[in-house]
Amino acid sequence: MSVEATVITADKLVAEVTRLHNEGWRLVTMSSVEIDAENMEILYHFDKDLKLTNLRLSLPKGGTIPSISGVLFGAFLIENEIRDQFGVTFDGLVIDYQGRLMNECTATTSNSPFCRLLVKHGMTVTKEVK
Amino acid sequence: MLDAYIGVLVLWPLVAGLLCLVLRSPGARKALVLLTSAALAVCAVGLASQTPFTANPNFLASEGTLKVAEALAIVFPAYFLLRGLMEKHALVIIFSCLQLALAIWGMMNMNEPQTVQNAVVCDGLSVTLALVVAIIGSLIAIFAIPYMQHHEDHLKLAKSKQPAFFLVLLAFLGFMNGMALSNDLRVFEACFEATTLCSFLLIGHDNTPVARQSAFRALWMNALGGVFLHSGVLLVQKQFGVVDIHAVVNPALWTGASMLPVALIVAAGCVKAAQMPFQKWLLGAMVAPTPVSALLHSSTMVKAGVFLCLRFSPVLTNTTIGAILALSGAFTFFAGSAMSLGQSNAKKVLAYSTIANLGLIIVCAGIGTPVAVAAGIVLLAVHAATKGLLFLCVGDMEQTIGSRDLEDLRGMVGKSPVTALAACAGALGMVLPPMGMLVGKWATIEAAKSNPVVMALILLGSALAVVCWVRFAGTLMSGKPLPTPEKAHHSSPLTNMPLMTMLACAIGLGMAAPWIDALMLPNADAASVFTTGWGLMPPLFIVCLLAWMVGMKVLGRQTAVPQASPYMGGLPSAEPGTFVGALGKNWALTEGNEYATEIFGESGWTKFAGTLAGLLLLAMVGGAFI
Amino acid sequence: MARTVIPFGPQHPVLPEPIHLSLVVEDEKVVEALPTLGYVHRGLEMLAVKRDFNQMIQIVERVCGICSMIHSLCYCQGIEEMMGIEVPRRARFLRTVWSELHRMHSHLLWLGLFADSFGFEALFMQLWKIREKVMDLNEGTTGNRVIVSVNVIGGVRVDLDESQIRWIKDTLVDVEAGIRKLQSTIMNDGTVCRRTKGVGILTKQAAYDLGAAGPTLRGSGVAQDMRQLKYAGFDEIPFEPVVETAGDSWARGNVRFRECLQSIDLVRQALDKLEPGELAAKVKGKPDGEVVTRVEQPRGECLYYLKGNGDKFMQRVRIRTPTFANIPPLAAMLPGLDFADVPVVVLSIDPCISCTER
Amino acid sequence: MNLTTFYLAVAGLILAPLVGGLVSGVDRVVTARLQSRLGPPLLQPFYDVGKLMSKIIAPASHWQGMFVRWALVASLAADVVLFAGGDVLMCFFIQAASASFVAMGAFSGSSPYSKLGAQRELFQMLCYEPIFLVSVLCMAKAAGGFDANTIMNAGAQPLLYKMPFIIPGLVFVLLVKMRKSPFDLSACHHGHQELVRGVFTDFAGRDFALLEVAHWADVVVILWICSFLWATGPLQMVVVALVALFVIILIDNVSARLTWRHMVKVAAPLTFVLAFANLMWLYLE
Amino acid sequence: MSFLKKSQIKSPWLLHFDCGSCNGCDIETLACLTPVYDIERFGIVNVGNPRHADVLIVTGTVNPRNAVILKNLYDQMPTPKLVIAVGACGCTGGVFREAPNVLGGVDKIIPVDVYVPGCPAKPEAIMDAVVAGLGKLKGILEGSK
Amino acid sequence: MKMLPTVLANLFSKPVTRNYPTFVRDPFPNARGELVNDIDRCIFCGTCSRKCPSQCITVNKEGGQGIWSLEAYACVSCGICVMSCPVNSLSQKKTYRPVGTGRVTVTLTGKLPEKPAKKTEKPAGAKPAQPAQ
Repeated sequence: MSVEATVITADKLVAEVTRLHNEGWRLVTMSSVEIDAENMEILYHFDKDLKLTNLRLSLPKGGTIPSISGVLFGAFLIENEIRDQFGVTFDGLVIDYQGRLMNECTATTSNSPFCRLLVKHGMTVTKEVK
Repeated sequence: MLDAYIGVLVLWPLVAGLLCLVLRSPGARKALVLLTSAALAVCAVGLASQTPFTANPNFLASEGTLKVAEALAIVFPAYFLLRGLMEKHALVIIFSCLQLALAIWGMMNMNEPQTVQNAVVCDGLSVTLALVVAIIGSLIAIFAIPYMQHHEDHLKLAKSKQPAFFLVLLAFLGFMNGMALSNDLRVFEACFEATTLCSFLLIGHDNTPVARQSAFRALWMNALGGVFLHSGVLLVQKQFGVVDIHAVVNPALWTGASMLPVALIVAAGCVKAAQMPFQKWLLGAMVAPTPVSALLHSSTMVKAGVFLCLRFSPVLTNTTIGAILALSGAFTFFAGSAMSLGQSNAKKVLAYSTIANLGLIIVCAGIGTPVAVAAGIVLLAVHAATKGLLFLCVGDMEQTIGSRDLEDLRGMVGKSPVTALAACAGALGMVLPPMGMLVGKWATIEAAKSNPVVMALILLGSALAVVCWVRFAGTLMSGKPLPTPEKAHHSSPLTNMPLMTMLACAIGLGMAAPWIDALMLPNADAASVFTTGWGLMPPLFIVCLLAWMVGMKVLGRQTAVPQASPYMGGLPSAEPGTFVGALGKNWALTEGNEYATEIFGESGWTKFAGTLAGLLLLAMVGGAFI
Repeated sequence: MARTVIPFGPQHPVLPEPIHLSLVVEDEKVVEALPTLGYVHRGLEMLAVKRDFNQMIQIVERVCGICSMIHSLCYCQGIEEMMGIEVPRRARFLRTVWSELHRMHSHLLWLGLFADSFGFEALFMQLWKIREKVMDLNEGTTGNRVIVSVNVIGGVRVDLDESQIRWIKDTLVDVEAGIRKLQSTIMNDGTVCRRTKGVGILTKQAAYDLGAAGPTLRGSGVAQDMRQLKYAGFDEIPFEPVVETAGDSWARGNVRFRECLQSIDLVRQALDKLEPGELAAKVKGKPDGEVVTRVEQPRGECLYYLKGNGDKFMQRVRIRTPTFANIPPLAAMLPGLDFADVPVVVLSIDPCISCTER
Repeated sequence: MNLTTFYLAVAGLILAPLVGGLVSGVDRVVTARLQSRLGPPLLQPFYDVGKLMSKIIAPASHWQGMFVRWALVASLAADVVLFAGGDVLMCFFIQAASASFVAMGAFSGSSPYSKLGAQRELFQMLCYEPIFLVSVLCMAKAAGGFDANTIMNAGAQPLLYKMPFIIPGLVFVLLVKMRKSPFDLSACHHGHQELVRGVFTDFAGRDFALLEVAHWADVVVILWICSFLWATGPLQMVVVALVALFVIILIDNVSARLTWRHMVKVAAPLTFVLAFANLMWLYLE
Repeated sequence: MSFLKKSQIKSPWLLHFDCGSCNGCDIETLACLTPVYDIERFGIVNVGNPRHADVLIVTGTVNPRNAVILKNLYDQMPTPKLVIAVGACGCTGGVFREAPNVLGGVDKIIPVDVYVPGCPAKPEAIMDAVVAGLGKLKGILEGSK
Repeated sequence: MKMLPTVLANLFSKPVTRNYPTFVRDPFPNARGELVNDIDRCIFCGTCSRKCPSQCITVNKEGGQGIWSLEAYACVSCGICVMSCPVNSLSQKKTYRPVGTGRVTVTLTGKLPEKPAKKTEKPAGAKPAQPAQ
């Protein structure tokens, strides 16, 4: 089973989010997930009267997508976290922690903790020890 | 000998000032100022050793002097009027016209009053003022030598205005002395007006638009004061036909008579002492170079106002006018303290505090009992020394860092320790026991026993003052100085000497308060000084000394060990005085005082206190008719 | 104007957990507030690489000790949905019981900390005194005070017997009496009201737009509670969300206070509905697919996005916790506050930083 | 100064801190009981101070040690003045000097919490000083003198009958001075407040211990002056002091901490006006 | 034993720092202060300011960001000082040992005097730990006589 | 002031404080405390080490003897190992593990069983009961 979601592209993202916002949908969160070595997905979960609607955005790792924090201020924290974990750059983040929201070291495409997940299970992850 | 002393005190400054003007060379000016200072100090001390006494020096008692005094009563207003016309300043024109009219009317219509017995009658009050002027005033004049040099260097003037400046400055001291010593109301008035003129010239010295505006504000207010004084004097003359001050202040004279002249004279004193609602001229005086504000605030000008009130205090005892005067003084003390709390401009803090403390002295005058007057004299002397010190310190620090904002003075103890510590000592000396200011305040409270409102207002004001001054001192002592570009600090011996002497005066006078108090009291009361409250002071001095020694020892020990890093919730700091905070940025540990502007904001209080104080003043004049 | 920069936290006596706020205050009024997170960040979502989907239950329980039971409930629910497992009825009600006990202890704890943030030590002590009874219930029924570890995929692993049910009911009577005694203090006490009423106002619209969750959202007048989704035993227990409309700290406090009482009621109802039956369904296979599941934690709506790929290790465990959603509203509320009210407002969203950062 | 006065003064020097420590111990035990706890041993404050004395820590600023000693000396001096039957107003002014030195020490530190604490400490002084002094004026008016001796020997009738309205004021002052809720603004006893320990944040080790002793001395002075209200005998005075202490602890335990804005704008003016009204009443009587 | 030395045993003040725990141990540490456990019986007060504290109670795992804070707090405490690592995470890193942003137990950064096992540690255990730590301190003090 | 009745009631009633070192409350019957291994029964199958969420148990079978070691302070007392132990050699005490001043690793050495024991039926879990209060 998979989560029902409208597939969306990066260029239509902000317009779609604005539409949902205007229709009274509340941003619950965004979930990022790694698909394979090159690609990942971000799911935008919106809620209205306990119903969820989702947007699915595929993007290459380390890519750049527009930030929705301009429309929904609440998204800034989520986007910063995704930047931390996956090295995705968000264009127009209202408060930009530069990839240091949680981690001390900045995440990059090659060095973002959550991107090593799919390399192979059980593979040891080198800790970011400074 | 006495005549010589008096002559030097009154005339020599004028002569020296004129010499400054003529000679123009800085070296000669320096020598003259130093010589004048030394001469004034010696003569004042000489006088003090002879007090009380009466004298009749020729240059004060002669017919010629009186003619000059009467002429001056017209010349000064005329000059004010001229300046007012040139500036098109309506208020100045109105009040100087009034003054002129009064003077001319007086000359036309007044009979020659009784001859004054003694041209000089020197008592504790006079000699205290003379000492203050001679010592504190001279120190400020000395301080002004390097200060004005630096000031003009900073302004890059083509032609030095210093000769004129020092002429006025020194003459000011002479007129103050004349006022303190003369026993003839007409001479007194001439000197009084002369101080108005001097202050006007000094405030406007820099001739910037702000300076001019402040100077004219000072002028119109003091011209109004002149109107009050002159009308009061004329009425006295009319009522009793005497101009002998010591004869006038005899309560016996006033039984059954209208008190209006006293009310007017005292009102003139209040204007000169920058009591609310006339505080604005003194605030404006801050724009002048530091020595000027120091002089106006501490040893001259405003002291003339309280001197006048204290002089008339015997006739105020147990009168409606006295009660209302005390009330208005107490209210000014309270309101001034409250307003000083809301200021971040260090000079404004000082200014409002001056206004407040003068209010306190006015309370003493209003109460008028010997104990109260003695307390007032103590306050007068100690305040002059302490406030002079504070002004010089702030001025010096201002030249060091280029700002007079309290926020910028934060941590000055790290940048120019001597000045900052002197300022701290001064600030704490303003409010903490066993220093003279606090003790004087305490004596005032106990003297005002019969008037609960006055007592309560003084208590409120004193609490506000404590906060204000401890914060002031604390800010200077603050731990981490902000990074400001360092400038070369001009520390000449002529800056440091007056500072240190003033510090010694402030502390010395602060500690000597009980003895000054005893000196100022009639013999019967003097004996009891040390058996009542003041008696606590000598033991407290011993405690102070002990505490001082212990403190110094610990200070020495703690200076030797490295300081701990500040508590910042455990955050690391990349460099001293910063922490690594949100967004990974380096945040400077900026600090700011709390001014509670919504409570102690200047504009609101100015309106409220101005109105109320104005009403009180009217009530006081009206009280003469009750 | 004179500005002071205050490094508020990460170690600070009113903050039980490390969060840093770089506060700029002017006359003790906040003009700028920027949060820093990451002092509790462990990256435990990532542990899914090394722990199989069963062991992950223990890991997600430790996302946050205070709502541990509900985290594992949410996780198990997601896996069950993914694998199509029907949870036995008894297990569903037992889950309800413990989740509500957790909510109760969490709210009591929070009310205490809230009281402490505005300097009401006695109230803090009193609330924690009552809370100890709830903790005893936890320990007595599950064997551990805080992290109860009762959930397994397919159901629960601990049962309640009759005497325990009676004991719970008896204790709840005490607890309820204790809480009710404090009602007037929390709602009407003059000093408390002065510190909480009108402080940190979050309007209904702002709360909705900024994505606030839980009592923070309900305190602003939005009646949204994930228990309305009828998970666990809530399909058979009537449920109405607690709502306050003022949107200030007082309202948020009151929502939690009333939820405490509501939880007592819910526990009672759940206990009454307990029928003998299986504790856990058998689990076969490995999770495959993706699922989004939501439950209501003491702090609000919690969302798990789970993705499995038929392996014993999950591909992605994405945990969105309520405090994470409440940080932006907090950042929006802080400017303009009195510095003294900062802790009150920070605590009024019931910050659970270990949830936020995981 | 006669010999009795001297002995009394020495007694003040030694006894006041001891009594203050005991008061603090009682305070902690009673507080614990009100919170349904057992609480620490009665002598705990002394252990705390002893512990602090033996700690080794770098000062946050080298000025602090000096200010702390000055504060301690001032506090003890205030005690001595009171014990020796001196002027109550001056006694309180000396105590204000002590508080000022504490604030100065806090200012000279480097942590922002300590500075904010110092500011609030000053605002507290601003609020309690006039109220307390007006209360003293009431006592002085009724007793006919500012000396402690005069007030204590004011007559058979307790002063309380003439000054019921100064009680809220005195309670306010005690709350502030003993650092109790709702007015523990600049530093509260247990440090659970937004300013960490406010004015004490930067003091540590021996400096902090001495400040604690100074605080004890302060509390004794204030409690004693409060007990003037029923100064018909030593026993009555002790009872009044104990009652006052209990009331303060009770209030601490039934109220939240307010903000300084509230204190400056509402609480202090209100109590001041009440106390002042009482003063006026005494004068108009 | 002199009064001053005895006082050190009788009046340990706590500083609690949450280094990345799940809150379980934090609330149990807080619970120690509350009526049922009332750690103030031993003269213990939670001071929240390292400059006043004698005992540092650390809960949770260390990550690179809070390691700096922990070290700072430890350094700001006056000597002699005790460190108590509470809970499985504080002692060793617990379940989070292998998480990407975790360095391990508290002893990786600062010396730990007492370890309190448990997940979360019970309030009683935390009290035991303080007593054990004080015992250790007493030994040191007696040794230094 | 609304708190007044409560605090006064507290003052005049016995404090709820348990005087802990003097009075130790009996642990709840099902409390999950210190993990112990009856090494004689242990078959060193390694189930516990695989199931442990904290990965604090290691089982080694080298040189003909089994070594069961537990990183004691990393144990989170979840009881998973106890549940999954095929021979019930693992159990949890009701009391928590005492505090220590150094890291503790419990290492138990036992004889390996002759052949892998048959998986026995697990008895019903620890019976929950009402705590003694």
